[in-house]
Amino acid sequence: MDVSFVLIILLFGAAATFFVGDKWASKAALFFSTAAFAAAIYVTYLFNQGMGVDLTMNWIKAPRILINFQGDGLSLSMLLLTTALTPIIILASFKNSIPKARSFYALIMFMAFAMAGTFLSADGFVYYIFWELSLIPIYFIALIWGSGDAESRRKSVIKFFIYTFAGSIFMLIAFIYLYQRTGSFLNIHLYRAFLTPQEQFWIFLAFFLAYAIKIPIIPFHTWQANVYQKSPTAGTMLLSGIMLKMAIYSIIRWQLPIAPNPAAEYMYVLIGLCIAGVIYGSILALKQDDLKKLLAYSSLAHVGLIAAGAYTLTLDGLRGAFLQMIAHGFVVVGLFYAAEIIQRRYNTTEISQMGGIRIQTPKFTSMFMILVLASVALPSTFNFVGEFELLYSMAQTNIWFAVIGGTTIILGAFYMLRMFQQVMLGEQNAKLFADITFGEGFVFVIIIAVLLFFGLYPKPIVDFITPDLQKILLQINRFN
Amino acid sequence: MENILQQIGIENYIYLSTLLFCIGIFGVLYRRNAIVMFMSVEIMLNAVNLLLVAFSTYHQDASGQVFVFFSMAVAAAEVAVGLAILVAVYRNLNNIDIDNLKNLKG
Amino acid sequence: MLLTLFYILSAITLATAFLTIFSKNPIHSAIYLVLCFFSIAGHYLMFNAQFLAIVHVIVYSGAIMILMLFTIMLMNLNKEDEKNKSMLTRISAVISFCLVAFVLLAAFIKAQPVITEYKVSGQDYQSIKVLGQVLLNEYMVPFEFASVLLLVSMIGAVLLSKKEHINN
Amino acid sequence: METNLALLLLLAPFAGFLLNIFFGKKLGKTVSGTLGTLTVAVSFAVTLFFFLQVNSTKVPVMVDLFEWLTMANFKVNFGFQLDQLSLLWLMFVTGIGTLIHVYSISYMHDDENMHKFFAYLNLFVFFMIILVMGSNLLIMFIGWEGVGLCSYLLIGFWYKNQDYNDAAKKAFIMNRIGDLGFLIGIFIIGYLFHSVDYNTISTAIATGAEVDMGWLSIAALCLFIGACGKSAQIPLYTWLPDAMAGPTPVSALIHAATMVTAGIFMITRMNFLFNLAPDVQNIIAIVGAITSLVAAAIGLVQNDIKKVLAYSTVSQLGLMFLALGLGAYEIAVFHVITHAFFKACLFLGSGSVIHALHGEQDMRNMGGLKKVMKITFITFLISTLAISGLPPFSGFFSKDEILMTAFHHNKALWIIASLASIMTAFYMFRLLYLTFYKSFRGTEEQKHHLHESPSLITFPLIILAALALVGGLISLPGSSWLNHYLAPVLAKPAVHHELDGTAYMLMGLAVVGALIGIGIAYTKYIKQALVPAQESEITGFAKVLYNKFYVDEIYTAIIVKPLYALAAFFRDVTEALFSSVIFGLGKAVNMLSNEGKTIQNGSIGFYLFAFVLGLCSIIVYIFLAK
Repeated sequence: MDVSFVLIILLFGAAATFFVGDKWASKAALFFSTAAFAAAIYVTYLFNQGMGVDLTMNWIKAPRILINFQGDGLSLSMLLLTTALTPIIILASFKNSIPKARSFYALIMFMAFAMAGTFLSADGFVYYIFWELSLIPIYFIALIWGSGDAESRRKSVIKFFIYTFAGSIFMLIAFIYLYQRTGSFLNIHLYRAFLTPQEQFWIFLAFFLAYAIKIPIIPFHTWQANVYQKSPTAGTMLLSGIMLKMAIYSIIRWQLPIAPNPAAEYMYVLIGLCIAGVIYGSILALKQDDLKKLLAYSSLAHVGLIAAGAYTLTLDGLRGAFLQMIAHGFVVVGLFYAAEIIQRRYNTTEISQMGGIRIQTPKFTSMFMILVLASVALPSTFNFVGEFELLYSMAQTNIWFAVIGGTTIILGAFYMLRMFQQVMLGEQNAKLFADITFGEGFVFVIIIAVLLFFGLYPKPIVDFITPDLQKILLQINRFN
Repeated sequence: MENILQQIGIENYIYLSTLLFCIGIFGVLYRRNAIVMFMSVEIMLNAVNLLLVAFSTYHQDASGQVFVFFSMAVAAAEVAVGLAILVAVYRNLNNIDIDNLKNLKG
Repeated sequence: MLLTLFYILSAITLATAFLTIFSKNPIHSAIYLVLCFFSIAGHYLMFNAQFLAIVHVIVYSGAIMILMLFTIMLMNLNKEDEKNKSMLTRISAVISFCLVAFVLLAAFIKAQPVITEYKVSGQDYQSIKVLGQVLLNEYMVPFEFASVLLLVSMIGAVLLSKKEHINN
Repeated sequence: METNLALLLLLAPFAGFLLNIFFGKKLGKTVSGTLGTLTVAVSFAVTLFFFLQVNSTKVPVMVDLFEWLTMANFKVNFGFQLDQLSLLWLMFVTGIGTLIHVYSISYMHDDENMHKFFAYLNLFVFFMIILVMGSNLLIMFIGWEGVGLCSYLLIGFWYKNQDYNDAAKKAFIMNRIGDLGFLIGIFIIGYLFHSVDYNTISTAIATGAEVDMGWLSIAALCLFIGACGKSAQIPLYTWLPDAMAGPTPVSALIHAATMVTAGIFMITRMNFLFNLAPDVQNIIAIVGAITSLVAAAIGLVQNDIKKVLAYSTVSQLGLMFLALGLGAYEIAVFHVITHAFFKACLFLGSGSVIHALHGEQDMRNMGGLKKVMKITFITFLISTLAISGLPPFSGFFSKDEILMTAFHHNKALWIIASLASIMTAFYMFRLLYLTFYKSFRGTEEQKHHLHESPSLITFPLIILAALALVGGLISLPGSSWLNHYLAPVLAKPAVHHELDGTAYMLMGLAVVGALIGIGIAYTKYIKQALVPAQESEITGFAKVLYNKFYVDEIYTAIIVKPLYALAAFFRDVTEALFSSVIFGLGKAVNMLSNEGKTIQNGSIGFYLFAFVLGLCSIIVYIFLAK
């Protein structure tokens, strides 16, 4: 059994979901995504037992392209994140009555497939195909099932599509150039390519454009808030929970090891840009009237910090980036789910129309509160672990990075608590708010359990990813 | 069997075909009558055919001549379809001046 | 002797090709082109490629040119009706002519010959028998495809030139 | 065994939290309250056990549970350290915690969310125990932020009122500013020492490891910023008075006795580090002294009974920081303990008063409660005497030690601290007189309902008053049990003052100062029977004081407002700008393609010409350009 098994389940699940019809689609999707999660766990177990879980197959002879799915600590942890979040996201959409449900759930499954493929592919070309493939389902999800005025939605979704696609093209060019140089798309071969600093600079830049748009790093973020606001919450969750992580994962997996020189040379610029995003996103989040937009900007801030950590080129930074990716994946899905629950009941995401919810719904309030706290990285939540390592790595680079980047814990608390106050607290809202049902609470409980457990005991994940991060670090430092 | 190229030389054939080819190009660009342009294309094709045959002899290999057969087949097909199109065009426009065929411009 | 023959044939070829283009009347063009094709057939004969020469005459002079003449007559194009060409057209045509000639010749001159001496293998390589074997062994699939192509073009030509019934 | 007991000590309040949050509503108010109290009492009992053990064996109890964080150059264990310092803190955290839980059973009985209140209180105690017990800075940081969270939850306990929520939010955010400092300090320490364990660091320093002194000082400064946030020192003190929005037991427990002393605990914990950074110590001393003076000055004119106590707390914390800055850690700890007793008592007493007056907090509407609320009055009086620094009450000893140290160190600091003490005596007695003396100034209806509080409320008051009375015994001048007890955890020997003429003169001066303060209060509020004026009538410097030096307004004007303005600017201008650049790119492509469209002009001649040109260039590139 190898990692491709998970992919096959996801792909098959997508097809099956489509064919069982609208009525059973959500259940089928849930079943197959859970099965994929179970398979991912089993594969991880095998990997931990020391068995190989890689799959290598020839695909095209000239140019030499292999289908090579590689399971190591990094890709498997991201695979687990993807397959764990997919059922949660599907479960989160259960209560909504979705028109054309079978297409909707099939697209979610297909997206999970594409993203998992991106994480697993070791061949640059196949990786690129999966990378672009993941764009297609989210495009349709946002376009067809999104909210708000159709014309403006179409505009922002197309902007998102073209924007990210344009960035990725540069990555493809970089890959083709690398192929010219090395005769292979395989990452281990690309790592070994001895490129001149000049070449590295251009390749780094090409990768950077692709990833900076996807992450996004300012000033490439303009697609984000609108798409988050307008796509259905499941789409937003997919985007913010997993898809952004694809880019950061790719930074660590592809960009840094292949072209480490510019990363070291322009480290201050890169980290500065990322931190600027942190501050910018945080301040923007202070004055948002739309709950989902606010969360989008908070996501911008958090992800900026993760990218900054990755660009410090230290073990702490890379590890922190990984931990925080997982933590942020869960917490952001949880937060958007909370927004979704409010939207279900109040039919709006305008913050000004909320308030006075806490008095009606103690359970929901508690869950939401815990998620807010996790998002502001309260110690003993998983986010703190990640954020601590990230900030520590930045402090090692330059203490001011940590100080300025660290303002996120102040500003984060500021906008999150402000949001919480305006959304939840105050005198009872005139509109009724039914407390969450068991199914809704279940999603929260899973997320919170993950956040708290790994917040107190992150060692399993740390031990799982550290050896492979060290290998990556070895590649990054190969020119010194 | 002797090789004719020993007496004439491959260069001469190259120059001949090049000139013929250029005449074809000139014709295509110079004329506006679609049928004459077709003829120019045929001249170009023949220039190539001639060179193929010359090199077939040069290498003492039949492949060059086989290619000429194929190019003839293609030329025949091309002319058949092309003339059919011209007939259709003529039926609609009552002339075949290619300057009138600009409907596809952007 | 052969060289003289070559020069004569070449002169005919080039001259008729020029006349094809410069004749104002399309019918004259067609006639000159037929002459041109015949001279090229003569070249083929000089190469001792009789079969090819015959096929060439049959296909080009016999089939293609007749088809063209038919079309010209069908359209009543036997009179000069080409408008005055603009200066731009002329200049671009001349430029193209010179440019292509220059570039091609430069490329040929710069090229290194593969074989320095003309060899005579002594083997038969261009008789009908050999060509038939090559065509049906080595080039079997392209040969079949050529036939398919011809079939398709035939159908296409018929369809295209068929008169459409606009009001059904 | 020790591990299990330590876990029991830690997890008992957490169990209380879980039970209360999940089943509190079903259990009913009394059961829920009792449960909450009992769990803390269990912690107290275990603490007592450890306290006695460590006091006799002198060997700290170390508990390592598991590896928590893994960094490239150091690891952080989830471990606990029960030594003299942490046990001392635990003693009064759980002890006073238990008393305040008892008090709350009665005080909060009318609140519909009482089970939540107890849950939060238990959670607070849990985090406070983590803070105190942790064996390294990061575990302390868990507790540090955890108590901040509980403080947030409890200040905003009456969440329907958005002002209270604002206060809660403000407290959390201001604390977070300090927390960032703390975190940076931890980073630097981790970087310098490859560890954040107290023991490892202190050993490294004791054995003279090579460390960059400059970075060390910066680390100490950062930690101090953290302490500033938590312990409400200038410039981060403004949240504490606002935090009085929470229920009174919360103010007593969190914002007087325990949480706000976390900063002092941390600096004492890291005393070996601060000893190496004399500059930072000077800063601490100056900040502490100025805070105590400023807060006391503001306290002079406040009319809200809890606000007065809040500013008094800030002022007293300032004194403690002064002591820390002077290197007299044991004295600071001493004052923390005595302050915990009398300030908790004062807050609970004020709570009793507020309870009796059904939520009235303005002293102008009180008065004459002496007759009705005898126990409250007596305990309040004892605590007021203690905080004013009159012998033989506990506050006298601790405050006097601080003043004496300051005197030996720097006369200016001594003058500032003494002034603050005089002011303290004045405003505390002003509070006492306005509340309990003369006749009642409230409405008739309130007067009708006046009553002494039930025994569950008075019982903690009595105990705390008793402790405030005798608390000074633990560190009498000359023969100090506390100094002796704390010696193992302090890197420097305790400051020792000879009981000579100077010492007695200073004591005398302090007492005289306090008496002057009391005297002024007596003349104003008993003899002349003045009642503080309405807001509109306050003028001059008093108005500045009444408005707390306009610090809140200044902060709003220079930080909050610009931040919002920036946010609006980003939202409306920069975002549009970024967007327009991107759209501009799109438009540029569009324009280019519009231009390029004209190339496709439909003229076959032109196409062919282009084709020929292209062909030529290809040939040139392939065959000729080499």
